[in-house]
Amino acid sequence: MTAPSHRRPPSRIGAPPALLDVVGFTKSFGDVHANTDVDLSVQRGEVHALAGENGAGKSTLLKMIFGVYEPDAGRMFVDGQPVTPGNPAHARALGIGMVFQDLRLVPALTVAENVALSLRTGFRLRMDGLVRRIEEASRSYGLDVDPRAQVRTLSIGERQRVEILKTLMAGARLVILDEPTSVLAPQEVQSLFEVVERLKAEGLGVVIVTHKLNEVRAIADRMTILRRGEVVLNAVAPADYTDGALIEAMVGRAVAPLPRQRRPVDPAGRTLLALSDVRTDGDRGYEALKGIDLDVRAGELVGIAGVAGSGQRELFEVVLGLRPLTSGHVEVRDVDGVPARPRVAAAIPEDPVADSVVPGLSVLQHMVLDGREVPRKGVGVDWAEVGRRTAEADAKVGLDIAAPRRTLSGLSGGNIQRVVLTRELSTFSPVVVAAYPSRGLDIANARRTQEVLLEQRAAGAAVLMVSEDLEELISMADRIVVMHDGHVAGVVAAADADRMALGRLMLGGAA
Amino acid sequence: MTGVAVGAPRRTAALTARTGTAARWLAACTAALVIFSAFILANDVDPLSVLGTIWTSVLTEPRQVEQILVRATPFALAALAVVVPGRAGLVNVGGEGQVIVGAVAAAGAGMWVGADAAPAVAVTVMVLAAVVAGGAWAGIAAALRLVGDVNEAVTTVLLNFVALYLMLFLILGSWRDDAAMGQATSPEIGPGAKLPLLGTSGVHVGIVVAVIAALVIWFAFTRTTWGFRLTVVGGNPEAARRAGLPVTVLLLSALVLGGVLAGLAGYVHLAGAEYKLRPTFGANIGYIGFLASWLARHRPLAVLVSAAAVAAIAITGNTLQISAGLPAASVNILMGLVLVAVLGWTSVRKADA
Amino acid sequence: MIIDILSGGVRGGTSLLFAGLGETISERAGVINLGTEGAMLVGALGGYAVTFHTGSPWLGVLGGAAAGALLALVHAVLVVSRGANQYASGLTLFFLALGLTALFGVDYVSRQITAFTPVKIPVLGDIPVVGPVLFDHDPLVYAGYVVVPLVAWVMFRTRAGLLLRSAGERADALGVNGYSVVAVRYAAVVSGGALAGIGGAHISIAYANSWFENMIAGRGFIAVSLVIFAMWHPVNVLLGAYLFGAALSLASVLQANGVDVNQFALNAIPFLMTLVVLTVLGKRTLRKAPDELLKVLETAKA
Amino acid sequence: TSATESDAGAGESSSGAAPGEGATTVGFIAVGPQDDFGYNQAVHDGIRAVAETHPDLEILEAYNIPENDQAVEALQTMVDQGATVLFATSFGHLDAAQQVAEANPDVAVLHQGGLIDDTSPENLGTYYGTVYEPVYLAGIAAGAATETGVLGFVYGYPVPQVVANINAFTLGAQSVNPDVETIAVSTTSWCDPATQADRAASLISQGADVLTQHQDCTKTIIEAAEAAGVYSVGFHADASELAPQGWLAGSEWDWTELYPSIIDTVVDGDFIGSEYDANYRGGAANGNSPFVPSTLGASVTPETKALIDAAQTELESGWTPFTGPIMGQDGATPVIPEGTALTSDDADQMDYFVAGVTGNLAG
Ligand SMILES: Nc1ncnc2c1ncn2[C@@H]1O[C@H](COP(=O)(O)OP(=O)(O)OP(=O)(O)O)[C@@H](O)[C@H]1O
Ligand SMILES: Nc1ncnc2c1ncn2[C@@H]1O[C@H](COP(=O)(O)OP(=O)(O)OP(=O)(O)O)[C@@H](O)[C@H]1O
Ligand SMILES: [Mg+2]
Ligand SMILES: [Mg+2]
Repeated sequence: MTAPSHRRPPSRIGAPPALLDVVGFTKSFGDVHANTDVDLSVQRGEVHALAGENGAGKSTLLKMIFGVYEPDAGRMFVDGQPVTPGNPAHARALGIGMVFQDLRLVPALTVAENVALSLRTGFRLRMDGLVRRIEEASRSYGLDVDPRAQVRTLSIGERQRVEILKTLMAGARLVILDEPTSVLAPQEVQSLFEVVERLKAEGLGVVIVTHKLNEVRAIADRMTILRRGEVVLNAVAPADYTDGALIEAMVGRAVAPLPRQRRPVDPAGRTLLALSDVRTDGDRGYEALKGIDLDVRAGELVGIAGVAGSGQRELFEVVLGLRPLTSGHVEVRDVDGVPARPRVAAAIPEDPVADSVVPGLSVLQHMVLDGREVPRKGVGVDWAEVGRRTAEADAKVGLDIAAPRRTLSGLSGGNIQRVVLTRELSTFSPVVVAAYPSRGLDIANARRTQEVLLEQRAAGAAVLMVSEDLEELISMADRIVVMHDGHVAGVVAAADADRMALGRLMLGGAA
Repeated sequence: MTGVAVGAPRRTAALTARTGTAARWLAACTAALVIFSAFILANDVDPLSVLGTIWTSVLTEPRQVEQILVRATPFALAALAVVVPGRAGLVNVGGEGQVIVGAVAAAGAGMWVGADAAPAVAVTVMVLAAVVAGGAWAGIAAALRLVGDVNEAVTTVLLNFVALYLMLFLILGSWRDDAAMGQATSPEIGPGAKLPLLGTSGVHVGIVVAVIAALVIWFAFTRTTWGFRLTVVGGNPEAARRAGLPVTVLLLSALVLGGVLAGLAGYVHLAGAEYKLRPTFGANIGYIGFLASWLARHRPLAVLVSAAAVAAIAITGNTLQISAGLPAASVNILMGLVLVAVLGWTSVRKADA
Repeated sequence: MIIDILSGGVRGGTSLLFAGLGETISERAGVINLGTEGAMLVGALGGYAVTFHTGSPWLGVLGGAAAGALLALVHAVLVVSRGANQYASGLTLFFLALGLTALFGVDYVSRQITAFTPVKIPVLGDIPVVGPVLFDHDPLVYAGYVVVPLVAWVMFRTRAGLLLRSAGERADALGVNGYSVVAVRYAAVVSGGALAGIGGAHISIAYANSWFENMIAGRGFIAVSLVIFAMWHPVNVLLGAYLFGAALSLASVLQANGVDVNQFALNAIPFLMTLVVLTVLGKRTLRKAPDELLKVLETAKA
Repeated sequence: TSATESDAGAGESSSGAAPGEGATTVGFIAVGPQDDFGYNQAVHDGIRAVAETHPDLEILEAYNIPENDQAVEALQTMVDQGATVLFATSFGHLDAAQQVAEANPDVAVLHQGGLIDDTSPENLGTYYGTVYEPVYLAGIAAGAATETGVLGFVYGYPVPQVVANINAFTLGAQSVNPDVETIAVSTTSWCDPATQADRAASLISQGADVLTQHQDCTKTIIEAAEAAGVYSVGFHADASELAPQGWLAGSEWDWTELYPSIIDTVVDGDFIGSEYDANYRGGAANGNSPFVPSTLGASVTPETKALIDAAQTELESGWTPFTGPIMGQDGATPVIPEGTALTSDDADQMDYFVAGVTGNLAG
């Protein structure tokens, strides 16, 4: 392991101490070195961007600051005073507030109850008073929320506002936002940034995680870049660096853009995926899809855009036959156009850990869970044959999966994603349904994944893909379908897609 | 359980993990015994002499060991009835009722073929009746689970009581044995239907059935497609669903097979030990089987060991009473404590966040 | 006859009410306790023993609560701290309770106590129908009337309730707000056990006025089922408990009225009724389930 | 019944001695706890009497032994610990007794309450009392005391001895009060106090002003009756202290003479051929009943006492309450025809209620 750091915070003679100084934070989970000797310094009135690839260790660093994890080594100073990162309660007392990547609201409670949870008011919940306080605070920070709404009914953007309001009402002076923009429409990002500007103006410090360079340039005063748990650029001014230089800092090398020259979709091509007036209910009984019509042709890649919770998950589930329809019709066809057996579609699930991983089973055992016939030997599975096929698939897809004997629960998210991608994309499927296919991958593997999907398209598959990254959609898709609140809000040819226009559709406005 | 790296260190790590497990088991069981002794002491009985008596009169006495094996037979089958659904992630707390309906059906079938039926006929018909009835009883819970999403742990418990009243209804009603001088029992099964004893011992062949069942299930779990699929469903039902596995069929088959095994336990207990239904027939076999299954951590072969262990504890109850004047049910303390120790302290687990 | 069934329902349902409320609290925090049967059993003995030694049934109630709480504490340790399977732990505790009460109960089987006696409430008790059904009972029945709104108030109007519900809905939201999920769940499981203990004590010191081995006879399991179809709401628990109490007393009343129904069928009614109600409500109940509990209930999702 | 040629001695016994001869250890099993104010407490009292009369005997006792193969285990464990005389004291222990007797020919096994036949091993005997006789007498007290004419009877399972008791109780009451009705309700358990409380409450609200029972634990019902201000008639044991106001009468077990007497016979090597090696029944007629009337309550009038005494005299002279004609539940069909008097063995097969009993016999 790394030797504990004995460095002090950088002294700035004559200057007041920084709001936050982190020196030499180190943290590992088993074999994974999530943070190695990381420094971070945030001034009052500063917006500090933290960037880095998936798994670079950003969340780990922030959780240590907030006291969720205990660092293996390192020290922390608030207003120049040494503090012991202990638990979130302690961090809150020091004026640190954090909005988590996956948010930490209780969906079954109302906004006001969630706020009450974080404020230390008395034993009795005096809701009316609290509602008034929330309304006041919401006005003064420009964070529009309805205190009486149940969180479950709110959009992700609204939930995020609740989280920010919560930390502010709890008296935060340093607000940590862990990747807040990835689930937001561009307009929502803009209004979030307005809030951030306001906090900055009031002298608060803000740490914001993002790996989108345009966002960094729009909002951050300084930025720190992590790679494989280590700081590669420390508190630099983004303006001093080119995009290419920043990307190289994150990835470790230069990355060429995806080629955009592709054969156009054959207008006479067969429709392999056809949805007409599809309606279905979500898990809690509300209607999640409210009449979707959608056709995808052979050799076409259709991208789905929409803010989280607009029905993308349910759409994929009805296509895969995993969710019963309340009305309408879904047809998945084989290459010859005839309605297909249940599983001709390759599927990259939205949440591979929850939806694909069987803890305790090995990579090899996961490779047969693709819905196709299992090679048999007697009454059992012919594991030798599965092993051969796995080696073949790995060679073909080129995502370099982990050893066949490793158990999946011991793998990182990215490695899990690569196993799933390799399994699903190693053979041709007439229909490919991919949710966030490059999520959790480093840039090289993400690029390879995009290539494989385009290869499937080129081979004549109908590809349906959802991504939170509009750039990815625009660069890969032939058409982009924007979903809002269970409807198709609009369909845009990727060639003339404009981010702001897509964003308006995502939020339910007109293009 | 233990995050082990690939390659060479694997073997040693696995070895340390195993000795570590053994040490934890030893510590857990010792702790249970110590606490149990404290409870006995609180009742003014000398625990050392009690434990001594248990040792000399239960574990070293051949006839008592035979009784332990006889006892262990239905426990093992009832534990397997938990193991199989458990593999699919289902919780079968209904062994109690499934044992009863299995025995009821076997007894009914025995009455149907008549007491003087040829052994082969009687055994075949009774076994069939028992497994069908046990499977069907579990099938009710399975159906409720699949149709209404009702939690099977709860429904199987409730069905236990219904099964008991069903049996009472029969043995106090139309099945009451006229020759039993008014006792609330069914007629004794025919001589040909009784399970033969192994050699000159007092142990009936049911134990062979239990061992074979454990072996078959172990084989099915580790070597068959069905077992693999069941493992997937149990490990992550959503993954199974997305992999196109027939999840409903697998869940149904697992719970029904659990019922079948419990029904078989009922049959074996009827044809090997009790020979007739009585109001207390099979009492606690299902529950103790449930505990034995957890003791074995749902591993089919380990179940044979754990069933013998709980049977030994159960048999000890008599000795406790007779030699120390403690209520027989006191052994449930020991059983409970061992389980508490095993559930809580024999495997490395992360506490809920 | 209807009055008899209803009044029997209230009387016989009171033990289910306390146990059901306790289980509701526990499940609201995300922990199901099949050991409720055991907690009632130790509560029955604890209540009886304390009443015997002190002569005060009120102290007996405390004794029952303490016994139930202690047993539930073991469940909390296993499930919350040690991550053990909730069903296995619950059933284990049931067995532990069977054994403990057999061992420590022998001395109390033939003991006499000054039990709770019915107290007719003046004026209210004289109202036709309502009076005999609701206002001519032992003090613990009346305590039930008070405890339900109290639990509901704590659950929905206080910080303690907020923490409880958060622990059951999204445990990791507690940690980031500086609370300990473990502490909240311990508190919930233990106080749930205490209420189950009071339920058991009601049987031994207010209803049957005796202690006997295994005297709960399945009522704890009914209480657990009850909570599910009460959709984790204290007021529904009250209605459900009285409904089940009525189903239990139905067997008595019909037999005593000479109605020609098979006694075993009558005894199976409460269990069959639970099964039917659970099935009919089915998915509707689960939609109301706390999210963390749902992970436990949906052992394997079909 | 089995062989009477006692001089032939031990039969198949391996040691050549009679079963149980020279016993130094005797074992008892009971189905319930030793102090249940009922059946098992009476067994316990009988065992204490044996301890006094036979101070040199080692006594093994086990309570709460269920009526299934666990009883075999318990008895066998006792044999393994040296017991050569065994008492299985619950009705449902009969099969276990039989099995253990077969497996251990030199052990004398005695079963309380069952009936055996020629096929039973000769080292097995049963003993009991004509239980329904004192119950009939208690019925007289109940019939005389009731004002509503409704008697409540709580029972466990409808086995013949229970049915005979319900009938005898009703017939006794009807002998002084022809219109009396007995409501018989089952708990489907020998002891479930909460259900008992429920049953008692329903009976009382149905107008029953005398409650009696055939349950193993009797306390709950007697206390419920006392609390409700109605009369109670005890069973199994004297529980008059639980109901100082309402106690009328009762019947109780008294094994303190029979147990030592049986043991004496066995130890002397005289078991085979004695009156105990088959179906021994003590009753009013042979003056050796182990089931005797309890003390009458204070409220029983001298007139009623006289009636009870008269009936007792008749019983001693060999009369039985089950003397025909007796009508069945419908009041019209005779269940015991004119001119028929049931023996105690006949009564042990009873599966019908007599006129005046309200209740459902399963089946
Ligand atoms: N609780 C944990 N247990 C084990 N490993 C963990 C844990 N949390 C994070 N890791 C691992 O530590 C590394 C850093 O993860 P971290 O979540 O900090 O990355 P990140 O930069 O926030 O990534 P992302 O952009 O995906 O949010 C990853 O390899 C991750 O798998
Ligand atoms: N608790 C235990 N006591 C004694 N032996 C045990 C115990 N647990 C496991 N064993 C032994 O370990 C071996 C493996 O058990 P088993 O075959 O049940 O596991 P498995 O089915 O291979 O496991 P899995 O279900 O994970 O595939 C058996 O030989 C068994 O005797
Ligand atoms: Mg992160
Ligand atoms: Mg296996």
